[in-house]
Amino acid sequence: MDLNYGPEYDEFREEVRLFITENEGVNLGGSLRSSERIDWQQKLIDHGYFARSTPKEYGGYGGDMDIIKSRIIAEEFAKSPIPKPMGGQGIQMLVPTLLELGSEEQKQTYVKPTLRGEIIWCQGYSEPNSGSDLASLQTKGELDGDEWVINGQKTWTSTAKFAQMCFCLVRTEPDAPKHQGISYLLIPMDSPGIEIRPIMQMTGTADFNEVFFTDVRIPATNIVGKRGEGWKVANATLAYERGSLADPNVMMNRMYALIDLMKSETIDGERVIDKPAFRDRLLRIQGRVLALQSNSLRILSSQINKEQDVTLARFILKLQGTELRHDLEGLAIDAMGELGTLYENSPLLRDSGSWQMHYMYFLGLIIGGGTSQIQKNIISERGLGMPKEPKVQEA
Amino acid sequence: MDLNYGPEYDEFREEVRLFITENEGVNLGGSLRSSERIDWQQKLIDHGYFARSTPKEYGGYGGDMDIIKSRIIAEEFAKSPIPKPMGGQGIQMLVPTLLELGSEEQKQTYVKPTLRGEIIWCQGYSEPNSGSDLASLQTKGELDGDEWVINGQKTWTSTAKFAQMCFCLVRTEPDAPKHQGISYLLIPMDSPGIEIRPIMQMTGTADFNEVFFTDVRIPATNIVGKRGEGWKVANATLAYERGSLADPNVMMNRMYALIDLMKSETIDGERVIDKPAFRDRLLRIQGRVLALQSNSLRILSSQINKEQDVTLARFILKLQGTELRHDLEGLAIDAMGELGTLYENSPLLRDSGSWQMHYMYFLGLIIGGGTSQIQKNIISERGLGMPKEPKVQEA
Amino acid sequence: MYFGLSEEQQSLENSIKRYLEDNASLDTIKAVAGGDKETAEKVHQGLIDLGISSLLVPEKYGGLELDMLFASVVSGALGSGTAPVPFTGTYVMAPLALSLAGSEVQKDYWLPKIAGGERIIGIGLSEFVGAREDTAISFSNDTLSGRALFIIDGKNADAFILSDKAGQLFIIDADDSGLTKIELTTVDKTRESMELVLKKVKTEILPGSEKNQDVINKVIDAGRLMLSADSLGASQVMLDKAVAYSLERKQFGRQIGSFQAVKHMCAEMAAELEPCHAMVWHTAHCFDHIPEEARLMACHTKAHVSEVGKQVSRTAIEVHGGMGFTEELGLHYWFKRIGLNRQLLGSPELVREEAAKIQNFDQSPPESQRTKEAGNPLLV
Amino acid sequence: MYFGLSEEQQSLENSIKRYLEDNASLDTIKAVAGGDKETAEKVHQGLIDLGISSLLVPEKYGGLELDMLFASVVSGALGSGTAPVPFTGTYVMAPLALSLAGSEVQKDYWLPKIAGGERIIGIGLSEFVGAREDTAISFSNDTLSGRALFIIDGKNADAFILSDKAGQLFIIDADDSGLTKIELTTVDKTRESMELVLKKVKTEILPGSEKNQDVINKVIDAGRLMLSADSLGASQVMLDKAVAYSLERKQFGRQIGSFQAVKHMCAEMAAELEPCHAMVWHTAHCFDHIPEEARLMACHTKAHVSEVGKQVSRTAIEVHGGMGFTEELGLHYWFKRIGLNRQLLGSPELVREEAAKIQNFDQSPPESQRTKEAGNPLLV
Repeated sequence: MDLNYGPEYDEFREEVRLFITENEGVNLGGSLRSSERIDWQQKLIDHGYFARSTPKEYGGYGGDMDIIKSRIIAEEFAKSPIPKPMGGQGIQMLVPTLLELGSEEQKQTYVKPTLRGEIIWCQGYSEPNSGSDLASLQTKGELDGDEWVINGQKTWTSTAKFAQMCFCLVRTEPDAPKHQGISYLLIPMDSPGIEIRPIMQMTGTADFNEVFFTDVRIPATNIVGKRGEGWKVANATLAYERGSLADPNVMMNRMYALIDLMKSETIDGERVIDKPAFRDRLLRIQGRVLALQSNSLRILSSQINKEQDVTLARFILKLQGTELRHDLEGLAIDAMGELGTLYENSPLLRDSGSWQMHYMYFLGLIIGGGTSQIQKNIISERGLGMPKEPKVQEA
Repeated sequence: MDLNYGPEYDEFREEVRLFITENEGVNLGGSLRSSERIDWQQKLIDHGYFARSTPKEYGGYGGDMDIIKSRIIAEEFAKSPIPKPMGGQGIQMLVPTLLELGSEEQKQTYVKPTLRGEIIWCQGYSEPNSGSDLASLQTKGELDGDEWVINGQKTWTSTAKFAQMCFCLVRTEPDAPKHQGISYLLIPMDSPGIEIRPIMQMTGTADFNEVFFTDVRIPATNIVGKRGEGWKVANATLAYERGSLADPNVMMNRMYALIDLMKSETIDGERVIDKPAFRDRLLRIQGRVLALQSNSLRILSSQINKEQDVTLARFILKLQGTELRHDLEGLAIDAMGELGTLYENSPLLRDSGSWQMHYMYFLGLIIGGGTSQIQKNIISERGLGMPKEPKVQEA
Repeated sequence: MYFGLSEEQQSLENSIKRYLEDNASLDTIKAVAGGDKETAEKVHQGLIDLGISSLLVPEKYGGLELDMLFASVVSGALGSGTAPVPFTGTYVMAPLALSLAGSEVQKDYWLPKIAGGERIIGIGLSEFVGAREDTAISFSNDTLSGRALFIIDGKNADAFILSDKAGQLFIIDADDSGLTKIELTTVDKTRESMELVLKKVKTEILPGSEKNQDVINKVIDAGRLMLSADSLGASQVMLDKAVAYSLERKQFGRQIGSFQAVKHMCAEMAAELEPCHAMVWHTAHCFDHIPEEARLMACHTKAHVSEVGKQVSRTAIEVHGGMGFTEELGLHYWFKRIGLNRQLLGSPELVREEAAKIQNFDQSPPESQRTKEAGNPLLV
Repeated sequence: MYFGLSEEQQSLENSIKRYLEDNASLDTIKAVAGGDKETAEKVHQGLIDLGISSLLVPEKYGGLELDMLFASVVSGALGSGTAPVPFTGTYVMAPLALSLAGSEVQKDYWLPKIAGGERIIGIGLSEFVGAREDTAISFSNDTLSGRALFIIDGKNADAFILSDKAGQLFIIDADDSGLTKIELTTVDKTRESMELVLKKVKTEILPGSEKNQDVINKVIDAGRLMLSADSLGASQVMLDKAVAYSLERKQFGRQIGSFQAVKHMCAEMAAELEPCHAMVWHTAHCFDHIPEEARLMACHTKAHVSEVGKQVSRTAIEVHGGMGFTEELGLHYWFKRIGLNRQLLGSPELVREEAAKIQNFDQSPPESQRTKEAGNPLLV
């Protein structure tokens, strides 16, 4: 066991801190694709603070994969008010997919502008009738000469309104078994025939959209992998998405914020944290947070030390992380009592309403990206070796 | 809403109290079938405090069914140290079954001595490979002339060691569908070929047994209902067993005992009940107990007022009752801390070790008589109208 | 002995539910949540016509003089439909406070107007239950000063009933020049919340509450019971919707309601919810007929139903999958209503602590010889 | 950076597990639980030969001078097999107390004998953690008097280390004429418990603990960590057994492990248990290398693993159905071991309260500006 990163990394941390201090005043303007933001992305890439291990030829920094440096960067950026590198599904899911399975032309065309924030992507996976059973998706793609013609509907598509491109699962081989009939297509969002309708959520915001495709035509070459291999292409990145929903560093920050909240809120003049029934709930949450944080150290270690097997430790992340966050935010609401129900721009609102927002948002995350029930199926089947749901006789 | 029983019942209560006062010194001796105990059962029957609505000709009191009087009797007996009427599976399950479906001769032969405590019964339902899936039972009964010949094994048979008779589910029609191949047989426990082996449990006691049948021969007439109808015969009484595992009056008594315990146990001189984290747990339990008690009043009311539909209120009883009792007993253990782990005849033992005993025993009851998973199947299917588990394709 | 609702109670429940189905569909709720006050007022008036304003007002003041079980039934029905109308404060707590502690003049003036649906009285007792920030109301020289948060049914109120820390009740006019009203926005858009800032606002005490906490306690008990019934009504609807959705929605070629995981989620909700119905009735009955048990039952009902409601409202949304999270399906109106009820008049931890005080846990010695029960329960 | 067990640690874990499989099968456990002391002693001796007694003793006293991570690994392996041997008290807490606070003479005398497995030292700190009944130990005139409950590893002990309420540590001889030993019977028959009654028992203080609670706190941290590791080892075995049983057992023509309800019960156990492994390692690492975080981590680990263990031990028995409840299958040995560990050195509520004190929740103001995080997290 060794939790030291070593002197090389201490130096690196100093370097990152210096960069942050030098750039503290940076202002990116309001809009998503402002030139200031694109310049900032590029600056981060140039310093190796973003897209660190992506090859230079595709617009990355071209350094070695170094988990610890990545972690140091993440930690130092998290502590500072400096703008974080851009995230989103294009960067987190599409770029790794293209680098692994895309054609040379696709890598050349898309990776660099995506990393620079010039192209924003959205994900076209779920459909109204294909949620947990994603592979049953029905959006149809037919080859007509050298173009795909796409018809159908996607849903739960975040960022569709800002996106220039969509990476999309489409059924192109209707006669093949359901997992083998899907292709992974890249669709420009300004193609004629695309209509976007926002989905208003319980949080009061519309973070997701329905996207309708009517005779949308894209070049036949806009496919990643072969026809019918879309399920395989998508699956690597799905796994990534699941893990990223429950970052333990964010969890720790929220826990400290909760402790502060409970120290400052009072009931009849007594601090909530001094009320033992609330305090005991806080401590239960804290114990769970610490356990997950230790778990994440183990996962980090496995990225550095490839021989470590952390299969189960990974499989449980999404289930545990989202449920714990929901519980944590819920405790904050109880700690505030009636004040905890305030929302939007209400007078007396605490912390911009973030507790309620996250309480609901994490209920959404318990569901999204594979519900807790799907997670438990995965844990039991792939983690514990228990049987899959048996095939049901047709009635 | 009317929770008064009315003046007729107040009088009845007085009468019961008088009886109890007059009989406070009664001593039944140690053994189960002592003549004192049999006399006591008879005395209770004669006064209508037991077997109240069973017809006189079968040894009962021959009164009308009166739920309120039954409840008054139960309440008053529960409050006093006087010996309770005998219970057990013969009285609770076999007698109602015979009264409904038995032949005249069976009623004449068995009901009265069972009520008097002269015949103790055991139940032969579960088998090692037929637990939750009871209807898959394999103990075989073949008709040989005018005798059934029984071979096989039963398990989880309580009271087998004291019992004179066993009511038993046996597969007599091996070619029929599984639910239609079972018969309900009455087997004398002194028949040659019966072997009993106690099952030692985690509580340290052996409340159950395995019973082995090897060429056990009983008269062909010892069948209740027709051949192949045993599943139907058994099912009415199974429902009864499930409800009886979670008596809310007993629950209330245990809760008061828990409150007393938490008032008398101390940590560093401070009463456990004054420690808010423990107190809050107690109050959560108390809330659940009160909810279940209200639920049981509703069920009681439905027995008097037949038009009340309490289907769901009944289905949830076993699940809620056993889990709540397990939690309640578990809180007592935590309240005592290390002292809560004491058992058997240890020095410093509290309350004869009953908290640990019941903590484990109710874990057994969560499992026995239809596991919590089976209960949830029943609630969802029969209470909420959700589909049964679909038939699985043979692999 | 009969434990359950009477025919009249069931019929009142049904008529309110039917009214809400016909006049306060989800689209209406959405409109009201979006600010459509006219529609809200129409729904409110329709419910007044059904009698919700006169339920608890004594007959001599023009009311129906019904009991708390009736009121619970109404509150449950309103919760079922997340009805965007005042009720707990103005039609339960206010008439109760006035009936129990008002002077003859106060009763003569207010009760008929409440019964007739002509006046709204907001209720602000949060500072007595557990004051947040530095809020407090103090009385001197026939005036009230201070701050009060989370007035129940404060919107459009003609008057407010507030309490000082000693639990004495006061009534003030909503138009007093010393009074500032600040609208608070909570997650629950079906009801409105408000802060009051008072600077020497003219007031009258409800004389029966002077140096007597029995009245305020009873008013709070009633309020907690109403909030519990409301949450229970809402929770039951969420369960019903979850079951219905699970039978409609197919994934993997099956109704999702045929998956054991979904069945058990629904079974667990039902197992928790079903006893809550009996508990709410029981508490109402105690309020009406067994007053010595009413406070403990009211505290426990508030806490227990709030906990169950929290779990049910979350699980019901989970059963709906992504759709459960949408404005379109609107499940969140029920979720948020249960969420606000949980905090009003004391969150579960606070109310349980009060239940402990009621039972004198802090003082009393063990009461009884403990049960010595042990051994083999199989033969007993 | 490497977060995990070293090869040596894994190999030690495996060798202890293998030894227990070969020499302390369930039948052996049953025999020991039934009173077979000879077998218990044989198993104990075998484990001494594998090094459990010398783990923490410094090399200069003949020990292996390994760290707390090694000790956790051993404790987990012992819990896996519900090994009926002393460990936490005599081979972890005692050598630690002596190393940290013993005089040279005490160390020279005791440590080599502990390392060699020649002496057992029982540990009685329950009165410092939270005294039950009227127990207390007081020191005067070089003697100890009072009562101490739930001595860890007290059976066959040659000496005891006890503490007064100030947390000073004392060692006494087990044969002192002022000492009465009373055997306590707990549910867990794999280990033994004891009460001590002391009447002016001759004693020596461990001088480093004089007016210094750092030592006793560290000893308790180590004890709590060992109990957590033991419970975790036992819980993991219960889960493994449940999964295995669910694949063997058939009902309704299917492996019960193919039912979603059973799968999800196992998944929930795994989801709770898996992070506990990392948590135990992490706490051990803090103990060894980041002492300022060790106490908080030890408290939280004890409480959290106890809660998870309680849930897992119950659920694993449920998965086994009726068989889970039998002596024959013997699952209850693990269940009860986890049950006793939960209470030793502080039950979860007590230990969490201690975690709050360590963090000065009772005094300190909010430390940081709270995160203002809100809005759309999708693009960040």
